Parts: sequence; C-alpha cells; structure tokens
Amino acid sequence: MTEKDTPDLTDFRRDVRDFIDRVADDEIREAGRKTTSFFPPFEPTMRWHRLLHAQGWSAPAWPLEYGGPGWPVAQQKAFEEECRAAQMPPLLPQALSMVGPAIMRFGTDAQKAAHLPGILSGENFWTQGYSEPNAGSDLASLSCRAERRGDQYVINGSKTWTTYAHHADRMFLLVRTQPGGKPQQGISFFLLDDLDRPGLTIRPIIGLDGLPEQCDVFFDDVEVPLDSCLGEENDGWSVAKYLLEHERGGSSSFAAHFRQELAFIRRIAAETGDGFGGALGDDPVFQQRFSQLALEVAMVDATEVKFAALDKGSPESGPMSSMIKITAMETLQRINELAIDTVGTPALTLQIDALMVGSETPPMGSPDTLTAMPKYLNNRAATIFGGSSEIQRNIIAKTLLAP
Amino acid sequence: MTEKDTPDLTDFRRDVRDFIDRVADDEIREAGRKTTSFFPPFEPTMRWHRLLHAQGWSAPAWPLEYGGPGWPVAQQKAFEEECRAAQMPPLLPQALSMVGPAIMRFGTDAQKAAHLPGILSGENFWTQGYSEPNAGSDLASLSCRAERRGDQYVINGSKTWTTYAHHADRMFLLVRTQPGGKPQQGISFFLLDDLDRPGLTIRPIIGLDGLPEQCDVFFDDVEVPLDSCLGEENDGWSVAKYLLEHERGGSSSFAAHFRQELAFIRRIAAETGDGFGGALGDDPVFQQRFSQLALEVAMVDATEVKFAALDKGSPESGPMSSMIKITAMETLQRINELAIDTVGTPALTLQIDALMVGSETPPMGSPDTLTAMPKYLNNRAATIFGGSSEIQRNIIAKTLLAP
Amino acid sequence: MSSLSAEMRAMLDDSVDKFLRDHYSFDAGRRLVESTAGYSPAHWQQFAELGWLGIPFAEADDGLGGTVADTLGLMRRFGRALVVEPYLGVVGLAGQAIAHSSHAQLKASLLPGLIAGEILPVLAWEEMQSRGNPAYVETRAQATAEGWRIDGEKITVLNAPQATHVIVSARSAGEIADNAGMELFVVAMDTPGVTVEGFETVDGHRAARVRFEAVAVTTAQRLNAEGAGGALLQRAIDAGCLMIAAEALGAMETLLDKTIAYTQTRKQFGMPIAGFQVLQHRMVDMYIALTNAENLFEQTVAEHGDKATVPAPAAALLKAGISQSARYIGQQAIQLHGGIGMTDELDVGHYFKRLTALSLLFGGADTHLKRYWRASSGR
Amino acid sequence: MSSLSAEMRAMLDDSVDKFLRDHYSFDAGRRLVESTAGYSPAHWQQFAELGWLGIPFAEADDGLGGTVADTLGLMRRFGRALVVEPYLGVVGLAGQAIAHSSHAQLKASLLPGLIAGEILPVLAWEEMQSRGNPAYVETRAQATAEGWRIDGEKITVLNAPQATHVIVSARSAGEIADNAGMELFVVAMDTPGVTVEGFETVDGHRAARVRFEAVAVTTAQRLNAEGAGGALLQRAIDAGCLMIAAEALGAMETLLDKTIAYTQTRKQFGMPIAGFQVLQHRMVDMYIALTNAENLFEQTVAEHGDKATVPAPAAALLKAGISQSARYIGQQAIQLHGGIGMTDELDVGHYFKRLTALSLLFGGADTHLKRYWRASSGR
Repeated sequence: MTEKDTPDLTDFRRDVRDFIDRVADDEIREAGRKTTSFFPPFEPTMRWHRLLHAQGWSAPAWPLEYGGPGWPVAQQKAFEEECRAAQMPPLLPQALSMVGPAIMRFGTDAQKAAHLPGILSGENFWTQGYSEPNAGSDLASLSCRAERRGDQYVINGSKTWTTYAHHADRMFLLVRTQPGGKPQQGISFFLLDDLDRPGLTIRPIIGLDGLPEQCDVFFDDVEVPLDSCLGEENDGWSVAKYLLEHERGGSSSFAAHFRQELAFIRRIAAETGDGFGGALGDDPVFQQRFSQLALEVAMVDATEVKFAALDKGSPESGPMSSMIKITAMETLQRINELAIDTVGTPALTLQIDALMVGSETPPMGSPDTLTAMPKYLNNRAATIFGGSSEIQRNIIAKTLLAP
Repeated sequence: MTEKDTPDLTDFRRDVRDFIDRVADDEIREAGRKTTSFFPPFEPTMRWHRLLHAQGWSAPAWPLEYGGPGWPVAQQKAFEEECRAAQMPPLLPQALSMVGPAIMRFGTDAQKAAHLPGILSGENFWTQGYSEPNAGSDLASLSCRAERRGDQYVINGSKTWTTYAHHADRMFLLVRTQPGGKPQQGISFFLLDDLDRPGLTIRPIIGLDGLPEQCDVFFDDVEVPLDSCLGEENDGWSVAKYLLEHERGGSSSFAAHFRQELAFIRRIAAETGDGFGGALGDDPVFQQRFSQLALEVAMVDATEVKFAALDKGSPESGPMSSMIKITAMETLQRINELAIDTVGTPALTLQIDALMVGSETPPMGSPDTLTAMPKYLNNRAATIFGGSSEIQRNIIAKTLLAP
Repeated sequence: MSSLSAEMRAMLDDSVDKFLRDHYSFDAGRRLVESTAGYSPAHWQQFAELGWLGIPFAEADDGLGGTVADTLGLMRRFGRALVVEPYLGVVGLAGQAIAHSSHAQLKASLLPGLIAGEILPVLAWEEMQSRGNPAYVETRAQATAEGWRIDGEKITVLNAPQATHVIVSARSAGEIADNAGMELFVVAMDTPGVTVEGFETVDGHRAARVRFEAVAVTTAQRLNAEGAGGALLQRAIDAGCLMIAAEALGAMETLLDKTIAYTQTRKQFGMPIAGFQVLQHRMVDMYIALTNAENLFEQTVAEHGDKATVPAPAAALLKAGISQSARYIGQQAIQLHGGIGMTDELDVGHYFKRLTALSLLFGGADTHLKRYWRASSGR
Repeated sequence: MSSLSAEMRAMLDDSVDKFLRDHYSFDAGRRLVESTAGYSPAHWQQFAELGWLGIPFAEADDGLGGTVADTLGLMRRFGRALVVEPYLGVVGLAGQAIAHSSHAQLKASLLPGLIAGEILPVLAWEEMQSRGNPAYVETRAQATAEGWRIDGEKITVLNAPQATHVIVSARSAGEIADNAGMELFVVAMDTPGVTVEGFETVDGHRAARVRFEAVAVTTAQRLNAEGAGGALLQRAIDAGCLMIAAEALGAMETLLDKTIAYTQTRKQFGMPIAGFQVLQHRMVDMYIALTNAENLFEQTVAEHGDKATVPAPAAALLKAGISQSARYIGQQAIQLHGGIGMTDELDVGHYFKRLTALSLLFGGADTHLKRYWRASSGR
C-alpha cells in the first residue's frame, strides 16, 4: 500500500497515526474493536468524531468551504486506511455522508447554517427516516404524510429501520406532501431539528445479535415548521436520489475496512487448530478461500478508486455506485462467513455483555473471536439496506439494457 | 456401492461384466472412451445397441410386454453402473428413452408394431424435431406446419438442433396442424418413418468442438401419410409434455456417468504435477473441489433414486424431473470444468483426428486428457437443450408458488 | 433403517406434532430461551412419559427398542418448532455413547435414569484445537493408584449447564489425533475439579466450556475397554450428525414455506414480490437445495441408519451437504424477507441462527469435505 | 504507466482500429485460422510497417520506445477482433525476454529483426509438470566443452509452428522448482535435435510441443548471466499476463455487448428475452464481473506497468481475477445465446473458446490464488 504514496502522504500517514496514539482513549479503541456492523457503538464514536473535529479532520470528503480539510482523494483514502488499521470506529455516516452533502447541494443558506456546523462537529446526530413497513425496496410507495395546517406541517404515519433513532437528536425523512400522481411525485424531504416533539415516539427494534440498532418511529400529529423542507416541496425524490447515489458510491473506503477484517481472520486462523495438530492458517483450503476474498477486496479497492475519479454526474457513475454496493456488500458477507467458519463453534457463544463498551465481562476464549458471529448476523442486512442487491441490479439493468 | 446389493445383484453385475468382456469389440470400447457429449459416436454405439438387443438388454427401463427385461429399478441402476464403469458408450436416448415410451403411451397398435421393434433392436435411429430457429425455449411458438392435402400431410418449415439427423432414418417432430388459438393448441406430434423424401434436406451444424452433432432439417412441401400422427391431431402438446418429463427424469443414471467422470479426473490429477514437484492429486485445493463435486454427485444419485421410486403422475414428479435436470446438468458442467483445470494447457490442443473412432492419429500427451476440452465445450449445451435451466426453474416456480 | 414398526413411528410422529402444537408456539419457545434453565424441565418429564427419551434404546434397558433412525422424525419436528430441550445432547450424544458401551454395569446404572428423565448426561468431546475431529484429544487421562486423573478443557459442550453428568473423552495413549488411546469417562457434574462455564448460544440453546482439573475417576466410570473409546465416540457423533441433519431439514423446510408465504403476501411495486422472476428462481434454488439435501439424507439413513456407524465418506458428505444447504437457505430466507427478517421479533431470524449453529456443529462443510477425501482415499 | 505520449498512443489505437476494421472481419479471421500458417505473414509485415512490432522496445533497438503497458491498447483490440497473429508470443514473451537480456550483443542481433518482422522468436517455458510455475524446469542445460547441451520437452509453446527461433528455459543447477540455476537460450528452430510437434489449439491459435534432444548451444546464445534466467523469464511471463489480461478484457466486453444485443433482438414468449428479469440480472452480473476485472487491471497497470516486474501478489490476483471473469462471462454468453451460441458459425463460441484458453494460459485461477498466498506470506 505505502509504496505508491508520495512522500507527503507518508508524512501525513505518520501524522494520523501520531494523532490517534495521542488522543484516542481506551473506550474509543474498545468501540473500534467492538464494532459489529456499519454502526459502531454510539457514545464513544461520537466522542471520537468530536476529537477529530477539533483537529479539522471530521469530514475528509467535505469541501473546504463547509469545513472539510480539502484533501485530494488519495489523501482521504490514506486517512481512512490509517484509521482502519488502528481499528478506530468508523464515523457514523448518516449525518456526515448522507444528509450533510444533500444539505450542501439543496439547502438554503439558513438550512446550511442551522445544520452543517453541528454535523461537522458531531454535536448533532441524524437518523434517516426513509423506509416504512409497506415501503421498503419500493420506497416511492411511502405513505407517511405531512399536511400543511396554518404555518406548520403536521406529520402522520411511521418510519422503520431508522438507525440509532434512540440516540439521535435530528432526523431527515421522506414524507408525502401531495397525494395522487406518480408515486415519486408529491414526496418531500424534511429536516427535523428536534425529535423531542409531542406525538413522536421512538421504539428500538432488537436485531439478530440481540441488540437494538434500528428503530421504529411513529408520528401522531407531529407539528414541524414550514421551513423543514429541503429542496422544493413535492420534489423530495430528487434529493433522495442524489443522496442514495452519494451513499452508495462509498464516501468511505470499503476496501480499507475489508482488509482489516481479512487481517483479523488471518490472525485467528494462525491461532486455531486444524484438528490434526497443525494450524488452520497452514491449511491450503483455508488459504484458498482467504485468497479468493483478497481478490474480491482488491477489486472493490480498484473500483472504489475508479469511482472516486469519476465525474459524479457522468453516465457511468450511477451504475458504478450500484455495482460497488453489490460487490462490496456481497464480499463483506463472504468475509464474515469465512470468519465464523474460521472461529468454529466458539463463534456460537452469545456474549452480549462482553460486547458492551466498558463492560467488565471478559470475552470467552480469544477476544479476536468475540465479534465474528455478530458481524455475520448483522451484515446480512448489508445486501438489504440502502437498496437491496436485487434493486441495485434492477438499476444497473436499466442503464445496461437501455437501447 | 456393492455393499447394498442383494446377492442376486452381485451375480447380475458379474454377468454384465462378463457379457461386456465377451462381446464388446475394440471400436465399441474406443467409442466409449471417445464420447464427449450425451451423444456417443454413432456407428459403434448402434452396434453395441444391437449386441445388447441380442442379449435382451437394450432397453432396461422398458416394460416386459414391449421387450424390456422387466428389471426392478435397482437392477436397472446396477446395469447402468456396470456399463459406465466399463466405459461402454451410453445408448442414444432419442429412440429408446424418448419417442419409444411416447409410442407405448399414445400409439395405435399399428404404430407400435411399425416402430417399437426397430427401436428396441437398434435397427432404426430416430432424431427429434422440436426446436426451430424462432422456437427454442418457447417451443409452443413453433411455426413448422403440416396441411392436409388429399390423403397426405404436406410439411413446410424447418427444425433445428435435431441431433444426429444426418445419421437418422426416422424422425419425430412437432408441427402446427391448425393455426390460431393458444400457442400450444393446434400442434401435432408426427412420426416420420423415412427421411429420404423429396423436399427434405438435412444440413449438419458444426459445434464448438469442430464436429457435427446437431443438424438443421428443412421441409419444402414434404408429403407424409395421414397416419403419421401420434395421438390426436392438434393434441401433440400432450405427447410432447409427457415425453419431456420422461426425458428430464433421467431414464439413464446421471450419477453413474458422473462418478466415472470423477474417477477420470482423479486419475489425471494423480499423474499431473503441481508445479512444485508434487502431484496435483495431493493438493488439498484440488481435493476440495473434487470432494465438493462428489457431494453434488451423491445428491444427484439420491434424487434419481427418489425420483425412480415416485409415481410418475404424482404432483412431485414434474418439479423433481426439472430439478434433476438442473442439478445434474450444472454439476456435469462443473465436473467438466474441473477436468480442464486439472489437465491444464494440454487441454487446449485441438485433436479432431485423434477423437475419431478407428483413427490412426494418436492422442497428444496422455490419452486420458483427450476428451476433457470437447466435453467442457459440448456440455455447455447441457443447460440449454431439453429445456434450459432457466425454463426448468420457471416450471418449478409454477408448482412451488401455486397458491 | 428403523427397528420400530411403521405404526409405532406414526404414533410417535403424531404425539410429537400434537405436543408441539399445544405447547411450542414461537412465543412459548422464546420464553423457554429466556428462562434461567433454558428449557422446560416439565416438558422433559413429559418427553419421558411419552416415551420419547427411550426411542433409540433397547427394551431391556427400558427403551422403546428403536434406533437412532427412529428419532429422526422427532428431530425433524423439533427443527420445525425450534425446540430447545436437550434431546440431541442427552438422548443423542450421551445416550448413544452409553447405549453402546461395553461396560454393561455402567450402562445399566445410567440408561433407565436417562430414559426416565431423571439424569441428564451430556458429551464433552470438542476441544479448542479439534475443529470437528473427535480423535483430536489433548485432555489427558493418567492412570493413578485409585483409577484415573483427568485434566483438560472441553468447549461447546452442548446442554452442559443443564446436565447431571458429563461424558468426557480423554487420551490415555497415542498421538494427539490418534483414534486409539482414547477413553470415555462418565463424571458427575458435582465431582471436584469439574468447572462448568455455561453460556447461551446465539441460537438460544445452552452450552458450556467444561474444565477438568485433577478430576479423579475410577475405571468403573469408563464406558469403553481400555484405549477403545474412539469408536464409541465416533458412533455417538455419527448419531448426532444424523439427528441434526433431520433437525436442519425441519428448520429449512419451515423457512422455505415461510419465505414462499411471505413473498406472496408482501407487496412492492404494486404486486406481491413473489411475482418477480429473480425471487422466484431464488426460491426454486432454495427448494432444490432443500430437496437434494433431503434426498441425500434419506438415502444415507436408508442405507446406513441401522448400522453401528455410518461409513465415513457417506457421513462426511451428508454433513457437508446439510451445512451448505443450511447456510444457503438461511441466508436467502433473510434476504427475501428483507429488513423484517433481521429482527428478533420474527421467527425467521431464529431459524436462520439455528441453521447457522447446526452448520458449524460437529465440523462445517470444509472440514467434512476434507474428511470425505481422506476417507475415500482410504486414509 | 506508459512511456509513449498520449498522442502516440491514440494514434496507435486508431491505426489498430482501422486495420482491424479493414482486414479483420470475423470471416477473414476464420480464413486465417483455417490456413496452413494459421496467421497472415502479410499482416505481420504490415504490423512491422505500422510500428506495432516495435512498441515495447527502446528506440536504440529500432523500437518505438514504449513499454509493455503501451501494447495493452493493441492487445485489447486484438481481443475484440480475435486476432491470431503471434503478437503475444513474439513481441510479448520472446520480445521481453530479449529486450531485458543482459547480453547486449545477442539482444542487438535479434531485436531489429524481430521488430522488422523478419524473425519470429517464441518462448518455450512450460513443461508437463510445471502447472503455471515458470521456476519448475526439468529441462537440463549441461555444460560441455563447446558450450551447453540441452535436453527436455516443453509443452504449449505458443506460436512455435510459426517461429524462426525458440527461447528455451533450462536448468543448469538447483532443485526442480528453484528460481535460481535457470538459463534462457536462444535456439534457431532448425538446430539439430529440436523437434516441433505443432498443432492448432481449440481457439484457433497455433502452438507446439518442442523437444530438445542433445541440442548443442553456445554461451553466446544465452540471454542471461549464468543461473540468472529465472528473473528474466518471470519478467517475460508477467508481460504476457498483462497482455492476455488486456486481450481477455477486449473479448469479454465484446461478448457482453453481443449478448445484450442478442437478447434485445431474440424474441420468445412474445417478447425480447432481455425483458426477463433473470436474464437482466445475469447480464448485470456479467457487467459487474467485467468492470471489476477491468478496474483491477487498470489499477495494476497504473501502479506497476512501468516496473521491471509486477509484484507477485498483484500479478497473481490479476491473473486469477481475469481467469474467473473470463470463465463466467464466456459461459453466460453461451447460455444466454442458447443453441446458436454452441455453433461454429457464430462468433460467440469463438470468443468463448479464446477466453477459455486465456483462463488456462500461464496458470489458472486456482494456481494464481495459491501463488498469491505464498507471495503475500513472504514465501
């Protein structure tokens, strides 16, 4: 990796490592080690976000004018790689990588001023309200609605799969502001700057790993101001589309993440028996599965690099962002599956207590094996959320087969 | 395998082996070794058919009344296994396993008398005329038509993928006898007892291996007698459906065939270097691919046994026959792919001359490797012919998702 | 394959169906998972009264006179209902080790209690480095003046927190992965030196790490003739593999049914999602995976279910096949359910987790494909 | 990655496109395959005149002053048009071995002739047991009074029936798979003791088994310093791998385009078969396989294309990735074309066969994944 860096990046990488050594406390490090999905433990991760902000590094991909560091793509990638290599928790994407760029693109000056600083600093955390019980893959069929009543909108309906809503103080959501017409029409993109409102209820959903990560959010005559709308009223679909592509494109580097997961598997295999007195890591069958995944990760890396260099409006950009989502998420699932196969039956131990940051409960067996099963379970969602693999293939097919 | 046989079958197996030792000549054996698709070299295979007939063994699955040996399923399987183990060419299925059973089921006494003895004896060979250039997966859209003119039908149109039509003296085919209505309606199933007719032209098609196996057949005002119809006029679809299910169900044992292919790969791997001075057969990565295929073959075997015991009219029978087709053909393709990977670049040598039965041209390198590439190439058709894998999945889906 | 009459088996199947219908709704099962014991002792007593605990044991030992093959209908139904009672560990693994013991007196002292539901022995064979190979045993059995001293650690001992006795494999001689030189001792859980570190598994079952530190046992506690515990252990594990194959098939067929039903109800883009060809073919592939695994299972049971052991090549292929289809069907059931499949509330995720566990128990697909090669090469 | 100017590369690409458009229809290519020579010597002369044979050679040697990276645009276009001229074997494999030879005089005596199209040297490295490992060499080079004596047999020597010289790898010292102790000799085809058993390959190219029996050569024919031929050979093969990666990408993108076009034309069940979701997703997966392979290729070339050798881990992953995508795209192109794809008449089958060959040349995916592990473990 390092050999292709210019000398500047080598210095920069050292600065990042030094910074991490200096400021990351034990809990932040523990949160990094105990991250078992795309959403790391909330409190320590937000603290890490704020520490990075103090250094000016919280939003590597943001433009200078909004407080980004103005790094070229290679430097962003180097930063990501160093943070991953040091096992820092990845910053939560909802605010920084999702609603933030949408506000930059579509927001009024007032909206930018009201929301971007808190996103950048990590003072606020946003949850995403897109899916509904009857609008998953078919997002355009959503029915949560907002009606104007005087100088307010009144929201009724519900949202589901709102990540960390129980930790969030802000929310962006899609609501129907005009019934009838085509399904995509009449949808608006709302920004809620306060979730502590009458009629708004949040209910955490317990996931396969036994922990809450997603939530249901219910709206019962919830009043929000008229300036809640990002972009034009009834034109929220354009905002959502922009945001989805931005998200799929991988503002973060999947390859750096996956290489860390592979390193983790390799370490476990070196310590695990093969049942005949040798190490599993010396078993050519293990090695071949591992190498196959290294190939897939190299492809994810190459495609991310290519995508980063693409003009985001170009015709290739849409299909390639879907392609990254498919390839990366399916690769991740295979990596997670190799991890549980490498750990073997010790992966079956349920260790909810030991997984809590700051927990006194030690992991059973090797600490390396603690997260294998929760990752395997949680990341089954990786081919479902943010547009399922099937939907992504439909999207690519549309372009590929266009006459 | 042998341990589950009753003592009778053990004797029977020995009888089969003795018979093969006694009567199979060198060319028949060579034809077995040089079979590179589901269709073995024509002449020696038909001779083997006639030799088996003289022993009463040409049609193991036929009922006694039509000249079958009346063997139970286990004995048929044992017979098939012994023939495969001795690398005899498999008998051609078009007459014995396809049109034969259809004539038994739908034929008049006259038709049975006219056709079944020649099928049983191997005196006649039948080709199948189903597909047309514009009617492949969508067979019901066929347009080859027969009109009554006086006491004749007159056929116009064409058929394609007619296997060994250039060797055949008879042909069964689907023709449209009544235009309009639903696509499946108005189709008749014809038996042609002579291909040497004015207006009938046969053109062999060269395949991926460089050899002719399939043909185009063109009909230009070809006259055939009115009694050519098997079953009711315009009801040929019922006959074709019966026949397709019968065919898919595997009247022959795929598992026995595939086990022989695996044995062949194992032998090659034992003789092939791993590039470091050892044998490829000792490479655990090779062993794992091999074992995975052994698992798939065991499943094909188990499913064939289950299917053989099923009542052919039962509701499970249709989907299971499609399932066998899918599983067996996809497994075969993976076996053929492992074979070329095992042989390596010597598989690239084009050896059309050496592949001819009776050829003076010796194979280049080990004779075991001669057929690897032609099999790989030819058997790409295995998931296309007789209803593609996609069509088979559609068929299963219909049953599986029936309310 | 079966020693019980067809009528008897049908009666058993019916009694299992009835019991599960009455007592084992998904919610009822969840309550048992969340209970301290992790199963229902009352249910266990009923299993005993219904004769289920005695199915694979000789009538002379108070059993029903059946074989392991006769438990498979029950296990399949247990798979459909996500039953958490320790049937696999107690009746299957430990029960088979005891039932085929060469030590008649020890057997007679244990089996009636097991069948009556009074004692719950379990089997401790797996070790940190054994990766599905029962012959790999680091745990030592050293001869002492009074008998034997056992030292070692066993992992993933199924149902150990619920057990009264543990049968432990220990090495008295031979190299680390030799089949010879192995002993199986029956040890009461409260024996000094035995430490049980119990836990819940991701699929709601119970297991433990069990440590043996200078545990003193006598030769009277040994199930096998000296050094010959390997074959007995393999027989018990073969039985366990058949039983979890049946359980996995029950879970897989349930998941496929639920997935088909869900996709026919769930509407997106104005139609049931079962209308999309890609999802149809996915379900077809699930059906194919299930049916091929089921047929292989039935063939293996028909050919070998009544023998002392399933030949290693056949046993290995079956476990590999079950592990792979369990993975595929579990994963696709989640995928086709979408987000709702990821929740603790819906049963689908629990079937998925149980299948994940079954795919790993006794060694996964990779392990068994390697075992197949070794066995079919005569090694 | 490139030593030529962007203008120069664009000019070359244009000249290749124009030539292929004018001279390389599918039918014209088939006629060359069926000809005795298996290629067109006249085309070859044109390649020389157009400067193509000199692309990756220094200007001092009469070349264009480019690198292997500069041949990749041409190779990709050759892949699209199924070109059978011996560019890979002569300019790529043999050319690179000569160009980086430490033996200046030998190099000077060969390169101008190669670039002028007057001599066609090829590279004989593969052996019956070498399975993609160039270091595995049984062929012996024994020192004699006059120089060396070579004995051994090489397989799949690309373009050997068309060649004037063969560069042969032979072992003068070391163990059977050592990289050290290897020599590369340039041998004229008509040297006594050299036997060429030529054949056509399934993909319409030409190759041969070449036997060396007591072939006498002098040290002046050796391209490397004593025992140091291994690195030179690896460099030539690395170049060959990059070149066939480009060729494979050209063939894959053509197959995908043809498949998309065919499915939009071919009607079944009253609609173009491209309307079926299952086939749409299949083509999406072909597109994904192609694009990921292409991106990995571009990244590898950008990072390492100008270096002496591609680091082994990156080279291994690229070849493995190209082999796998070549298989997948080739197989699915046939499947989606149906029966017509199985015929010799249609070009689709010929692309499929070329991709099959490219997946096997220089070692297949399994071989290179193993190589990746070894290299990334520092072995």
